[in-house]
Amino acid sequence: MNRIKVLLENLRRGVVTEQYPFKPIRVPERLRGKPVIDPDKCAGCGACVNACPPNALTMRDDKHSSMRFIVLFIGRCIYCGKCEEACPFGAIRLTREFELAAENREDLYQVVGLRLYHCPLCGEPFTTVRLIKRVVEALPEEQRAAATLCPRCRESVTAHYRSYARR
Amino acid sequence: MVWLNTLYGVLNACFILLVGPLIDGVERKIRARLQNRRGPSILQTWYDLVKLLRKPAARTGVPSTLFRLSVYIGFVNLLIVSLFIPSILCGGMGFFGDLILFIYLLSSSKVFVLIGSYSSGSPYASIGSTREVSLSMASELVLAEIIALIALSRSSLLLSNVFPVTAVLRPSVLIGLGVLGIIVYIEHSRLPFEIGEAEPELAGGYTIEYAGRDLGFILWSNTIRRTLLTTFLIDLIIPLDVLYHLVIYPVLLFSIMIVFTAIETGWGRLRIDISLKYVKRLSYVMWGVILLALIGY
Amino acid sequence: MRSSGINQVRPRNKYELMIDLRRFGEPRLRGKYLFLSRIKSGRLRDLVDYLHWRLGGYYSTSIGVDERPLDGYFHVYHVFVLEEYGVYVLVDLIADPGHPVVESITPVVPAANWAEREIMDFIGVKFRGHPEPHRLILPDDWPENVYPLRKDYPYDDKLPTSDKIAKLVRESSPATWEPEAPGDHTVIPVGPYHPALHEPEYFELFVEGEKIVDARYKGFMVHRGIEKIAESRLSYNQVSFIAERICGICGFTHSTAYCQAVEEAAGIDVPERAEYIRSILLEIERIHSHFLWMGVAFHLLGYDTGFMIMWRLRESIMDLAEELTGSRKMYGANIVGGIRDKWDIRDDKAALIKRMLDEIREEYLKYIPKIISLEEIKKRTRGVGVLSRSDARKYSVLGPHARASGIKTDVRKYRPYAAYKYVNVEIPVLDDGDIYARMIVRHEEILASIDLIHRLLDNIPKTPLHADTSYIPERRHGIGCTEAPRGEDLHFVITGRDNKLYRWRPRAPTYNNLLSVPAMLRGEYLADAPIIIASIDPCFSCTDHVVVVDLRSGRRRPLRTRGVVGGR
Amino acid sequence: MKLYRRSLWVFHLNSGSCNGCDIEILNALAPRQDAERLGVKLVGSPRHADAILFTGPVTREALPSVVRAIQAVPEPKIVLAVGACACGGGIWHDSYCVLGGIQGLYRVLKSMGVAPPKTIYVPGCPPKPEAIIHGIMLARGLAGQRQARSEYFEEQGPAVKAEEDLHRLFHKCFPGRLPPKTARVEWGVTRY
Repeated sequence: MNRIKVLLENLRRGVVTEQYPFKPIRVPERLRGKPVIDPDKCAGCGACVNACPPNALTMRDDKHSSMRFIVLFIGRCIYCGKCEEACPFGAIRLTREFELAAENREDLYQVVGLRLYHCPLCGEPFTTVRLIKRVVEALPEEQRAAATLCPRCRESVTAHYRSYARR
Repeated sequence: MVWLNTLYGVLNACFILLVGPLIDGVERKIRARLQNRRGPSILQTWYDLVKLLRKPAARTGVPSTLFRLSVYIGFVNLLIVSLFIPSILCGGMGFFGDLILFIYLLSSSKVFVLIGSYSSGSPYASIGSTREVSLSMASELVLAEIIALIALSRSSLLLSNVFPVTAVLRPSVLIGLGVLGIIVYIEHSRLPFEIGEAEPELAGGYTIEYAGRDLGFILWSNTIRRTLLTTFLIDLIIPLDVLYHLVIYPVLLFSIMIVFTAIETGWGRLRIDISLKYVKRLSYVMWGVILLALIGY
Repeated sequence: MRSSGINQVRPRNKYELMIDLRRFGEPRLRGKYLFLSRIKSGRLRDLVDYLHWRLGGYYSTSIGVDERPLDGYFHVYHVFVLEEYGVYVLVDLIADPGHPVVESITPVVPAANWAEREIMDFIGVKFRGHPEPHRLILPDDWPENVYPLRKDYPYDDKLPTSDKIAKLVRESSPATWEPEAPGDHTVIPVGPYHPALHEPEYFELFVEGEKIVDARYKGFMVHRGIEKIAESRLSYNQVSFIAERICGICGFTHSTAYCQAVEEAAGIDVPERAEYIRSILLEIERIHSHFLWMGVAFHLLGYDTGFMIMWRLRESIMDLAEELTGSRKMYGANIVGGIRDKWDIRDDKAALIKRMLDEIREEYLKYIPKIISLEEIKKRTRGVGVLSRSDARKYSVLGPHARASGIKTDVRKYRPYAAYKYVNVEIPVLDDGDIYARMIVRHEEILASIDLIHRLLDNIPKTPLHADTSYIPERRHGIGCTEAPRGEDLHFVITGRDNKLYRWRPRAPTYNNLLSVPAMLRGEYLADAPIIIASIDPCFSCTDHVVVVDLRSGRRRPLRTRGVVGGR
Repeated sequence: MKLYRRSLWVFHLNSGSCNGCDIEILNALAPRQDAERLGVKLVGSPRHADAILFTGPVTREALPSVVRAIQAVPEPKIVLAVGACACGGGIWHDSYCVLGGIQGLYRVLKSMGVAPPKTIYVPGCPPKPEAIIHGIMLARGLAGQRQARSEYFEEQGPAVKAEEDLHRLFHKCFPGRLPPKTARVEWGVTRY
């Protein structure tokens, strides 16, 4: 009789099926869904790229067009949220979006292209204009100029000036 | 009268062809509801069938003619049965000895598919069909015994004469009907006796190598087979009367199938040896019942 | 064997043990780890015999490490767990890079067979006296003398797969679909794609009619090179995510074991609150895993209604996990030193957990007694797939599988970690050793876990969530153990520089449990094979970077892919 | 595809996945999501299938069986690459022992002269059962695609001006007296 009791218990509970594709489901507050880069906030520093375990976030500098590309491939993302933690500008965050199916692999990419900044001394591109601008704005007046140099030049310039000071 | 019977037969066959998958759809809905699911539309089995029939059969690598033809032979066998079994209309292309032909065609339809599947050489298919054959051989023996009992009780081998067997209310007939109910259930290959396909064990068992259209016909045959068996059971119970068949028959057909589904939902799968034991026991019971009928009860 | 006065006395504690082991080599004790290096020549097998068969310890696993960049040698560590003394004994063998050969311990401890072969595959250290020195894990078309876990091998080297394709074209005719049958038996392949397994694994069953004569397991389909990626590309905190992806069912227990191993190595004290949260999530994972197993078991028994009920109940657990961690399955909460900030369980969440768990328990208890008393469920589980206590010892099975065979074992109780130090863990033990017993053990564990979560939530302290991990010393060894839903899960690490691991070796419980499957299958019905295989709750993806096979002793043959399997 | 509007039978093909996606696929058939109501059925034989739910990063060892199983599915077929591993190789994408998801598999298929079938990508690690259902509906043309490629390229004008401003700032503070030009250096993390 247990056989019947189980079925009766089931009938008492009724249908639990959701209406999903026709009606949206309840999504929990914390759901870690699709990561989205806010291109206005992103400065192209690459912190997220370093933090990303599966290399879903990659970075490429193109000297020809003088652009830095931050490429987010959602198809490889494991939704760990490391990028969100790493981003100093709060530019990348995980949304609650989960319906990411796409017919085309290309649809799974988000590309953010930012202008490269060239060192005023050596002329080499080493980071983005936006990042340097933000760094400069955040620094006290007297340190600003040094921040506009690439690390290598900054080192040699400081060494140069130190040698002046010693003289 | 011959042409009228032919017309009746054809109409009956059409009815069986159409209603088989529909009943399966209803069953799926019921099963889903018993498992707290919403379940597919009751036309779902029809949708599946239409899709399968539209797909090419893709018989790559399984070139045997037997493999290809057996499905259709089985299907045609069932079609012939549905021509002379009274279902929605109480008439059909009856002839002497059709009672024997009924059981012969019914079992051969299955055996053909199983042989065809066996010829594919896939190990799952061979195990699935071996299991299915051993079970259906056992259960068809019981079916034959029941038919012998019926023929004995109504002293005829003509289907139109033996229906309904309830006209002679003897203990032996009543027990026989009860056993027939169980055998119909087993022949439906429902859980716990669904061991030939056994999805989790044999990946579809005897159907494993069939695809597209072939598979569609196998599934269609299975639903028709189920419906025919149930129809036979009902024919033995209700009077051979136009009104009864037009009204009571469909109601009974659906309710029997629904009851069977509900039973099935509550069961797990038995192992082949345990299932065979059950069926053998039924067979012994039937021998007793035939003896009972012979001495006049 | 020589005998002396010291030999007769059993050491009473780890210090005495250390002195005792001086007979064999140079012991060095550091916390829980007793390193034994410079083994005196010819004494290795005596030592292993002593540790494994006489001191009440057991062989756990072996790890091969390419330490040529550090000290110029290959190292092989055999790990023995001595619960009585509270130590892990690490027998440290050194192999010269020019002639990398060490003595095999497999003749003494058969359980080491596969671990040693794995080292032969990956590091290229040969084992003298190994009974079957054949390739184990790497694919058939892998070139000789290329050892992926050597430090000079790049992790992202993609060897061309051309051989494989050629073979495919050759074998694409269906005539070779079936493996040859050995002798008179029919061979039934279970897998690689079999609805019972849901993972690409491959068992071959030799049957006579419906009876199974013998079974053979062939795996390695899920070898993904986890260890190499972790050692090459990822930083300490990134590895916990790849560890989680060792297994999609019990991932969190892997990441916890990994973090514990690094914390052990670096001497980091995890704050109490983080320990509690880890334990709570681990128990949630255990409940979901057991529900999942129950559902699958019922499905394999043909009782789909049971499957649907179990998975419906499990859905609430998944909701709970999603609510707490943001993902149904990959919790992503662990970092070395504690728990990530966002994964804190606040009071409102605690109330939610309690409420939901109570609902689940109530409903679960309504169903389960009725379901397990069903006739066909009983008939097909009672007395089927029996593993006796002695066999269980022989194969050294773990987790619920061992507990169903009457062995009292549970890392949570006997080597407590995380918050299990602060609460009492009840472990159900049954003696029958059949599938039914395994089902009951898991049933009891679901209820025990729900209770445990309640107690953990009541006592959760207010401390920070993670410790400072800015300094992780180099070249430290650590072992992290957790009780996964399937049994003891052991992770071994050696720390490295540049925020990276030097070596990481996870060992999943299915590794040991799989050994017992062929023994359980012999003489059973073919129809019962899926449920018997599933009754150990196999998790092939866990096991497969390191895989175990049991072949009947004496059978020596390299493993091949399906299609060319010969006789015995 | 019109043929599969009302009915779609799927075969689950695991090429070395961690189980997460596989369990979520089963989950899509459990009472809560009940994919059967949408005409989806999980079948045990690839010959019965219309679509393949493909999971895992394709390990070298599983490759032959995977190729065989894919070829056993009759045309027309749809492949749903479920999960991060299948879509892009996941966290193991560059390991020595995997082919890097379905793209790697298609490269092998192409070299064998087989055209890759229609493919739907369902990202997630693992994707929620609802996401899988959404993918299935998308494959059958019953649901719209939500995900779209997004691109942003910073405008040249303001950026160049800002750069010039910064350079001016530098030259204002360090007028003349600069060290000789340093050697060309590569700076910045460059990862593919």
